[in-house]
Amino acid sequence: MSAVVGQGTPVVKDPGAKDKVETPFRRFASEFMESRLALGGLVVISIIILLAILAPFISPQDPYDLAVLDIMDGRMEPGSLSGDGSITYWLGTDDQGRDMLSGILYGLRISLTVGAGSAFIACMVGASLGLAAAYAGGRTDSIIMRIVDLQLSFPSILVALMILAFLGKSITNVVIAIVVVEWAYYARTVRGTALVERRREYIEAAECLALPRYRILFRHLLPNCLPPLIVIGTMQVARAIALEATLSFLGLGVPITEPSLGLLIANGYEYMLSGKYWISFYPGIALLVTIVAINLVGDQLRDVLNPRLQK
Amino acid sequence: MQATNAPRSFSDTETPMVELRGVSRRFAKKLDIAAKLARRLGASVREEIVHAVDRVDLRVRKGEVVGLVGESGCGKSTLGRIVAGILPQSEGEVFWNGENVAAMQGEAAKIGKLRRQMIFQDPYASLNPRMRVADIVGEAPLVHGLTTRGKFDGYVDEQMRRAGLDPAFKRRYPHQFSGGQRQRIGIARALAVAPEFIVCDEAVAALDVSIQAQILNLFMQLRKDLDLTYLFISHDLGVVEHLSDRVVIMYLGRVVEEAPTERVFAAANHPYTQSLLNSVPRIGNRKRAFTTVKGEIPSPLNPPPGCHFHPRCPHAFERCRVEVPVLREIAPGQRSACHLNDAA
Amino acid sequence: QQVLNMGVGSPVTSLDPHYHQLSPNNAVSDMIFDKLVGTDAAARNIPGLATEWRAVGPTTWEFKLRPGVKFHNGNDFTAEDVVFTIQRLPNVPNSPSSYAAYARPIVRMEIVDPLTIRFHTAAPYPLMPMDMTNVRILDATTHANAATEDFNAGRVAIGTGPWRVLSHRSGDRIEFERNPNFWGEAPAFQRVNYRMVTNDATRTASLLSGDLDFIDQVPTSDLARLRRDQNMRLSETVGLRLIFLGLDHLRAENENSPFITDHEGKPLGRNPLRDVRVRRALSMAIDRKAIAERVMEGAATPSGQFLPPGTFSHVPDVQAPAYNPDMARRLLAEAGYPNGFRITLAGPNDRYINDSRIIQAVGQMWTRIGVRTAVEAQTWSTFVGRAGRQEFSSFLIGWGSNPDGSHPLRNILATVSRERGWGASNRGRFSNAEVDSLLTQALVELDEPKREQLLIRAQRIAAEQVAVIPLHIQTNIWAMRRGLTHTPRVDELTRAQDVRPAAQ
Amino acid sequence: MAEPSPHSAPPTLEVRNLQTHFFTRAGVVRAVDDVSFTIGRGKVLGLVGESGSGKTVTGFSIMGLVDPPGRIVGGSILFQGRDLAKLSEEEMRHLRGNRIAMIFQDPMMTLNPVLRIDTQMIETVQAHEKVSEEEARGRARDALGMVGIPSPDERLKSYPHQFSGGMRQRVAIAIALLHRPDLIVADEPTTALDVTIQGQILAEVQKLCATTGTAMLWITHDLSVVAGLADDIAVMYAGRVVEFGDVGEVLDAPLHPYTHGLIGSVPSRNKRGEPLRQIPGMTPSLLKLPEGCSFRARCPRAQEDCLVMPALHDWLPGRLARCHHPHLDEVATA
Amino acid sequence: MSVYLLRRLIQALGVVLAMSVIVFIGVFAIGDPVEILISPDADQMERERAIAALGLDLPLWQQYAIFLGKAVQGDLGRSFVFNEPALQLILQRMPATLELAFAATFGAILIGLPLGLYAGLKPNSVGSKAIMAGSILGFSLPTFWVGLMLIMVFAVQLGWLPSTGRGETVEILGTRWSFLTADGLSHLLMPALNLALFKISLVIRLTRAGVRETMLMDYVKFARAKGLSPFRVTFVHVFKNILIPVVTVTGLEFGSTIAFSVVTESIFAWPGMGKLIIDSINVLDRPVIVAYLMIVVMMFITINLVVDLMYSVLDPRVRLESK
Ligand SMILES: Nc1ncnc2c1ncn2[C@@H]1O[C@H](COP(=O)(O)OP(=O)(O)OP(=O)(O)O)[C@@H](O)[C@H]1O
Ligand SMILES: Nc1ncnc2c1ncn2[C@@H]1O[C@H](COP(=O)(O)OP(=O)(O)OP(=O)(O)O)[C@@H](O)[C@H]1O
Ligand SMILES: [Mg+2]
Ligand SMILES: [Mg+2]
Repeated sequence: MSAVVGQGTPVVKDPGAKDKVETPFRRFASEFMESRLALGGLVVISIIILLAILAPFISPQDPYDLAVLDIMDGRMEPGSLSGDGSITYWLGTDDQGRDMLSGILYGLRISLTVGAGSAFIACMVGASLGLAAAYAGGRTDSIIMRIVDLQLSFPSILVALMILAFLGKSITNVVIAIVVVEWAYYARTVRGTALVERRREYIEAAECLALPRYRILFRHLLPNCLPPLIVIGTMQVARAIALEATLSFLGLGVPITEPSLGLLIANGYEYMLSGKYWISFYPGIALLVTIVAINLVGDQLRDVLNPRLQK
Repeated sequence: MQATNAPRSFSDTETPMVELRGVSRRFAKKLDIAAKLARRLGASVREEIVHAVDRVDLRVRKGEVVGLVGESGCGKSTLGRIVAGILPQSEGEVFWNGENVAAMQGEAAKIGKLRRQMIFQDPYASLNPRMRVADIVGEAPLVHGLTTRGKFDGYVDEQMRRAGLDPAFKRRYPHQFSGGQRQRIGIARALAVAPEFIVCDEAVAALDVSIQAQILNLFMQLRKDLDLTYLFISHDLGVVEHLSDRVVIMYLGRVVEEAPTERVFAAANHPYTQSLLNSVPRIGNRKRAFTTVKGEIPSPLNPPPGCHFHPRCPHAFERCRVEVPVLREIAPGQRSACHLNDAA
Repeated sequence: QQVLNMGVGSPVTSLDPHYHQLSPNNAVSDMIFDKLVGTDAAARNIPGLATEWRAVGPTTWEFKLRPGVKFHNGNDFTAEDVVFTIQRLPNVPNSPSSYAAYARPIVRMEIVDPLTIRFHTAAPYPLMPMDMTNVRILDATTHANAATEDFNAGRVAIGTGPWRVLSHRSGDRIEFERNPNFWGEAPAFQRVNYRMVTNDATRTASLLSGDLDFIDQVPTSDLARLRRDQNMRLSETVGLRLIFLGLDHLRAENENSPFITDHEGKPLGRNPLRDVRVRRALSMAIDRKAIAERVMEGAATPSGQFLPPGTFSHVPDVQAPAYNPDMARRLLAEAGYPNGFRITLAGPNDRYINDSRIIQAVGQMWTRIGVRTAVEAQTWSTFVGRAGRQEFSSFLIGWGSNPDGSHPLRNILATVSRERGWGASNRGRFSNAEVDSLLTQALVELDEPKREQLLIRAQRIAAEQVAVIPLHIQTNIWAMRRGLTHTPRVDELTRAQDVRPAAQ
Repeated sequence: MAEPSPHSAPPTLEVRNLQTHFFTRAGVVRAVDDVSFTIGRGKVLGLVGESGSGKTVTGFSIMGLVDPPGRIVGGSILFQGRDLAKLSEEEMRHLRGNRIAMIFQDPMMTLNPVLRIDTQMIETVQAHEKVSEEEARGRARDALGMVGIPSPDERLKSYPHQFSGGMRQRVAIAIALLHRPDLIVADEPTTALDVTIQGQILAEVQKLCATTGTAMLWITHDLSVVAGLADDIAVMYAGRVVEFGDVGEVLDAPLHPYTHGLIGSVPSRNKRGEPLRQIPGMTPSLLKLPEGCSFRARCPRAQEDCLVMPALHDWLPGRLARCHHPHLDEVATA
Repeated sequence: MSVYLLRRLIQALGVVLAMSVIVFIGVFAIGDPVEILISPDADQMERERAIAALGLDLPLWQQYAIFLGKAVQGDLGRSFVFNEPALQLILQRMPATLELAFAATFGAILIGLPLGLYAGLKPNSVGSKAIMAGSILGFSLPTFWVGLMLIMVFAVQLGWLPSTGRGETVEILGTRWSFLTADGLSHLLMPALNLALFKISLVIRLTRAGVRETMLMDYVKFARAKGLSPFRVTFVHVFKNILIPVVTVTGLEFGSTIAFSVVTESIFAWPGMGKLIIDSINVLDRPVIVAYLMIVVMMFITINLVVDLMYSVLDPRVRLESK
């Protein structure tokens, strides 16, 4: 077997071949950057995530520690000084005398954890099942898809309500409830994409090369099902955060001692009429900014990753 | 390099490299409970069966290039996939070097499968867009132990060079290549597992004429260098004529004619082959009046009875409507499935 | 003004006055029906359909009925109707919380004449008049076969009360019309639109926007604003509902209480709550005034017992425990917990006014004396079941008493006993022999002053023993637009007859 | 491109130095950069070239259907003497589908899937003529008949998905014929079809051109189709017409090295079993075209002077080529 | 078609059955209704009587069997709280919710479609950027928060609209509807808007995406090549194609609109099924919860079926047999 290449098959040379390797990620990143709004969203999300991670170090108060709260400091206006003069409540306090700024920073932590955590787990569960359904086909497929139908044929908020009523309140339970509600979206999306992708010739090529099945599934099929997954993933993070807020509002969210943004809003909401706007206004702004930023990013991702709009 | 690939002669006695015996492939949409129930209640539902490939016999000898021609949906790709071992047949047997593929076990089965490779039509869809060229080409050899991590780079380089690609490109992704280059990557990928037999499914149909020539030349070069055998699927008669030793013509899942290339182009026997040859525009034919085959290609869902071609055949007679013609030898190396041959 | 638009915070679930013991239902029943014995705004018994009553023997109560009373449909009210009503009480199908208990002591009814009836009991039964304040009288002919649905549909929502039902849209509103033939003081409005607006903030908003003239259960967060508003009036009174903390008395001294650990999270090996010093310390550590002022925004009165001053069997010398954290720490040290311990305080978050806020405030205060408190609030539906199964070490709960010390004593402080029917809501399983014996005596004592003394003694013991930690008694608050007045009721009932145009 | 003689009518279409560029973020794509050709009345011009050479964009430029970020930046498109590039959108709209019609490549995509065939045909009639619906329907029926669709009355009521690809393409052709246009731009209308069906369509088109006198711009990359169908041929490379002339002459003796290579690489032009003649390299990116002749890098005849872009020059009567070193020698031998 | 309907029917039966089991077990697990329903001073005897009266003394499977047996006859049990058939209770409140959901859905289409069309046709204009930014806001704002803000602004501050509740109703065919009276409409406006906000954003996005995708299609270009007026191209060729996803998605979303009315109804004191279910969950009124969920499931199934049928009307390519 000689590797001689005859002159009939010249080696194709392309000037500038070696300088830069355009990875799919890099290409995607540069397309993503084209929208300034989305870039802004990304920056805002990064800041928010940073704030949430650093909350214990930058917030003036540990809002979960009952020992440092004092109800005598309750419902103070923004900018007031605490009763013992130790801190200034820049965004005021809630009814427990909790510094709103600290509350919001920690609340972000919880909201983001719930949002990202539930989206991630739901994605793992849903994607695996969807992939399995698409690849295995037949009975496996129809069983999984019937469960998905069942799940989707049921209003999410009611399912979450039921689950939380059953499990009781805790961050974990909220995550579980949201996962139960949302995994089906991922499963359906992944299956849809995987069904298309698995008919593509590169999968056949991989089969022709007698590659092991798991390899085809996870190295060839899965990565190509990722774009829609990423898109709904980001959107679902935003949705999960909003859903958690709504559940908290309905009295079935996270525990009161570890308030998420939603719970802070729900708490302060009762004070809206009496003019103590800050208790729910600032958390509301934080929630809004977070969700809007995530949605902006998700939106651009949708455009960039949409094969039909790709140039 | 002016070596001519003069048509070779083959003796019928040697074991063919690939042999299909009575191979069929059906795609059926099964009835579910509801449909069965509805049928019991008198609704007119039936299982929809596509006979993509219908009792095909085919032999490809070592070193031969067999062209497979036919119109869209006639089952060329399905047949190609069965030969390449990607798709199981519904009926019939496939032999690899005289051994029944279904009976092969373990390592032998895997090696047998690796020896038969496929090159695909769509240069864009046939490469995993999320893998680098080096991985696309080198993954299978690595997995199957044809190379090692240490020798990986050198191995990949060699495959790429052989397919006419600059190994400097190997860290790139498929989208950074043109169609012709992609097709070369696909070829390098197939060559990397040291195949003996290659199914080319419309491998040049999506390419520009000038690039098409490059790839066709590469195929011929490789054939000579590596002693490869090809099943060359195409709807472009010009390409098939140029490349193959023997041509097989399919119509709606069945082989209708099979003959050495010159014979097909000089003395086609089956009316379908004849009209096919007539419809093909030729660069040599200036300003001529196009002749036409009447009618549309029927749906493979409910093909016409008897000879599938009879509704479009200018010579059809009663028998064609009821009886399926068998593929019979009508001249040395030429077989055709037409009742006219009996009448004559 | 001819029409009164009222907004109430709890949904009325049924117009059948004997189906479900529930304050909102009782309030509406009070508008449609009458009882033999009525109650005034301070929950004192006043003549209703009976003009007078007395115990004519140790086991016989006699009620004289009001003459000339007619049902909305014109039927006359007679002793027959009373008999019918008492007989119906245990026979309302599917009732989850029935009025049967009020019929149980009566072993026989005797119609002396159409306007006189006697109830015979097996043992002396001093609570008969109070029981009769809960029984709305139906018409023997109209209601003979009436089902709850018939009441709900308004077809047989027919009583002797000041209002007749015009229409009822379940969960939304009930429309009433003045009963022109009412025997008592004539209602002030021609029509009443009784709407259920369960969301607190929207209820206030509707009042502010003028859609409603009158609302109940004013959220404490809106009090400040409403007090300031020239166009709004508030009506308030100290109620009968005590908010208190239940404590785990079930686990023995050497057992672990489920939610109490040392500071490392390891079990203590004993139940500190069985030590009265610890209970006292926990009680003293609470700044009730701060809670009443800051959390409740003034809508509560700190209390050391179940009943407010001025009610029958209120214990005059038991005050709300004073806030004394130093003393509390000392007591803890004495009891052997100089560094305190960890505890979880549970509570509902959707049941009582500011319930979840109160437990957080208590948590702050306990933590300050070294009892590190975690707070767990959950929905009532989950909470109440767990509390009933004694799953908590300490929990917040409330109790709306009848104005008689025997009521809280019997249900919360008495030793749980199936035979006697005691301790129905004794979720901490407090048990004290002396309290039990005093209560036993009081329940058969027909002499009111004597009975009151027995009850006071029993309650004093419970307070000294810190059976529960009382926090405060809620203030009942209603709000209305300028131009209306309302007689606030201690029993929390929101009734249209209590609202009148203000005197100019 | 024979100079039109002064007393004859102007050719149906004369494209001169057409330039259509796309202003993308990555840069200016010179999709069409100097295209010139002429189509006489009733003639068929075959426009050939590789993928991406600008054939489709040329077609759309003529139709005035270049979408942003594309724009016609230079040259003129003289249709019966009027410069289409200068017409307003409204004027252009009146010509489109009326005097100039277009047929697209993919028959599966050109008909609106949610509208019935009759709707799509009648609206075309009514867009340009005030006729009653009944009359329009009659015209539609006739047009379907003309392209050989059996029982057109029934077929009018169908939806596109009920047709096979070949039938759909015939409907598209029928729509193009509704107003008996003077020019039809056909963008690879048979590429997606099977050989036998392509044969049917080509036969019908031939017949129609002969009977109606419509001029036709037939865009394709298949030289053999052009050979059989067209009168003249224009070869495009990288946005430019590199050769123009009579079909027979060009195919027999191409002037431009690219045309030469292209024809050479057609398998049936080669001896069986022998390596095909091939053009090395690949088409350059339109974003960064090399200076001078864009075929230079792949051209066996390239020399120093090719660094200067050659003009489209008529080397022989009616034979134009954009090359400094055309294959004039072979013309002589042919 | 008949096969298709049959298949859907079988599927629906399966779903409903599976759902009933899940719901029954789920509701059972949430908590003990007796604890909540019974008066706190009820003694042990009274408690046992109540448990028996409500049929809660039987093992779960028996309760389920009884439920199923009755359900087949159209009896979904009696509410513990209202002592009325749960089905009747829900049906009584359904018109209010349906009215709200329909108003929200139609509002969303009426507002969202033109905005989305504009944004899709002129993707780079300032207006359409503003629309898209607005639609992200619509996606992001929590319903409950918007609801209160609406009340604060339009009822409390401006006094333009009534703050809560349902307005005057008119009886048609035995059910009461409020959208036919001026008072009813004024009450409907805010809750409907609140509920519609999310859908408006959704419709805008769907429409815009649809327009952008459709505009790239060959058949649109072909329509232009035929010389059609821009108006006809947009409103016949493009519009009819984007209508398909818009109708499908809004149709499918109709179910979730009904579900989400839980929040809106409790804020606006709207006497619909959403408020009923929240109240019922709070007091563990099991029969109502179960019945509600069963009805919602059936409604979803019906809606999905209707959407599919509509889809096949709008899109001739979809033949139901081949699904
Ligand atoms: N996975 C499948 N499921 C159902 N039907 C199939 C499947 N694969 C192929 N078919 C059907 O089998 C028939 C033959 O298909 P095949 O792809 O082999 O044709 P082909 O000759 O390669 O056509 P083309 O020239 O279009 O590639 C077609 O009618 C096709 O619809
Ligand atoms: N909207 C656009 N934006 C940017 N570049 C474009 C656009 N449309 C076309 N082009 C570029 O214009 C060039 C010519 O395209 P055109 O479609 O005319 O080629 P073609 O000759 O018709 O090719 P094919 O044979 O593939 O149809 C291509 O390089 C293409 O990338
Ligand atoms: Mg194929
Ligand atoms: Mg093109």
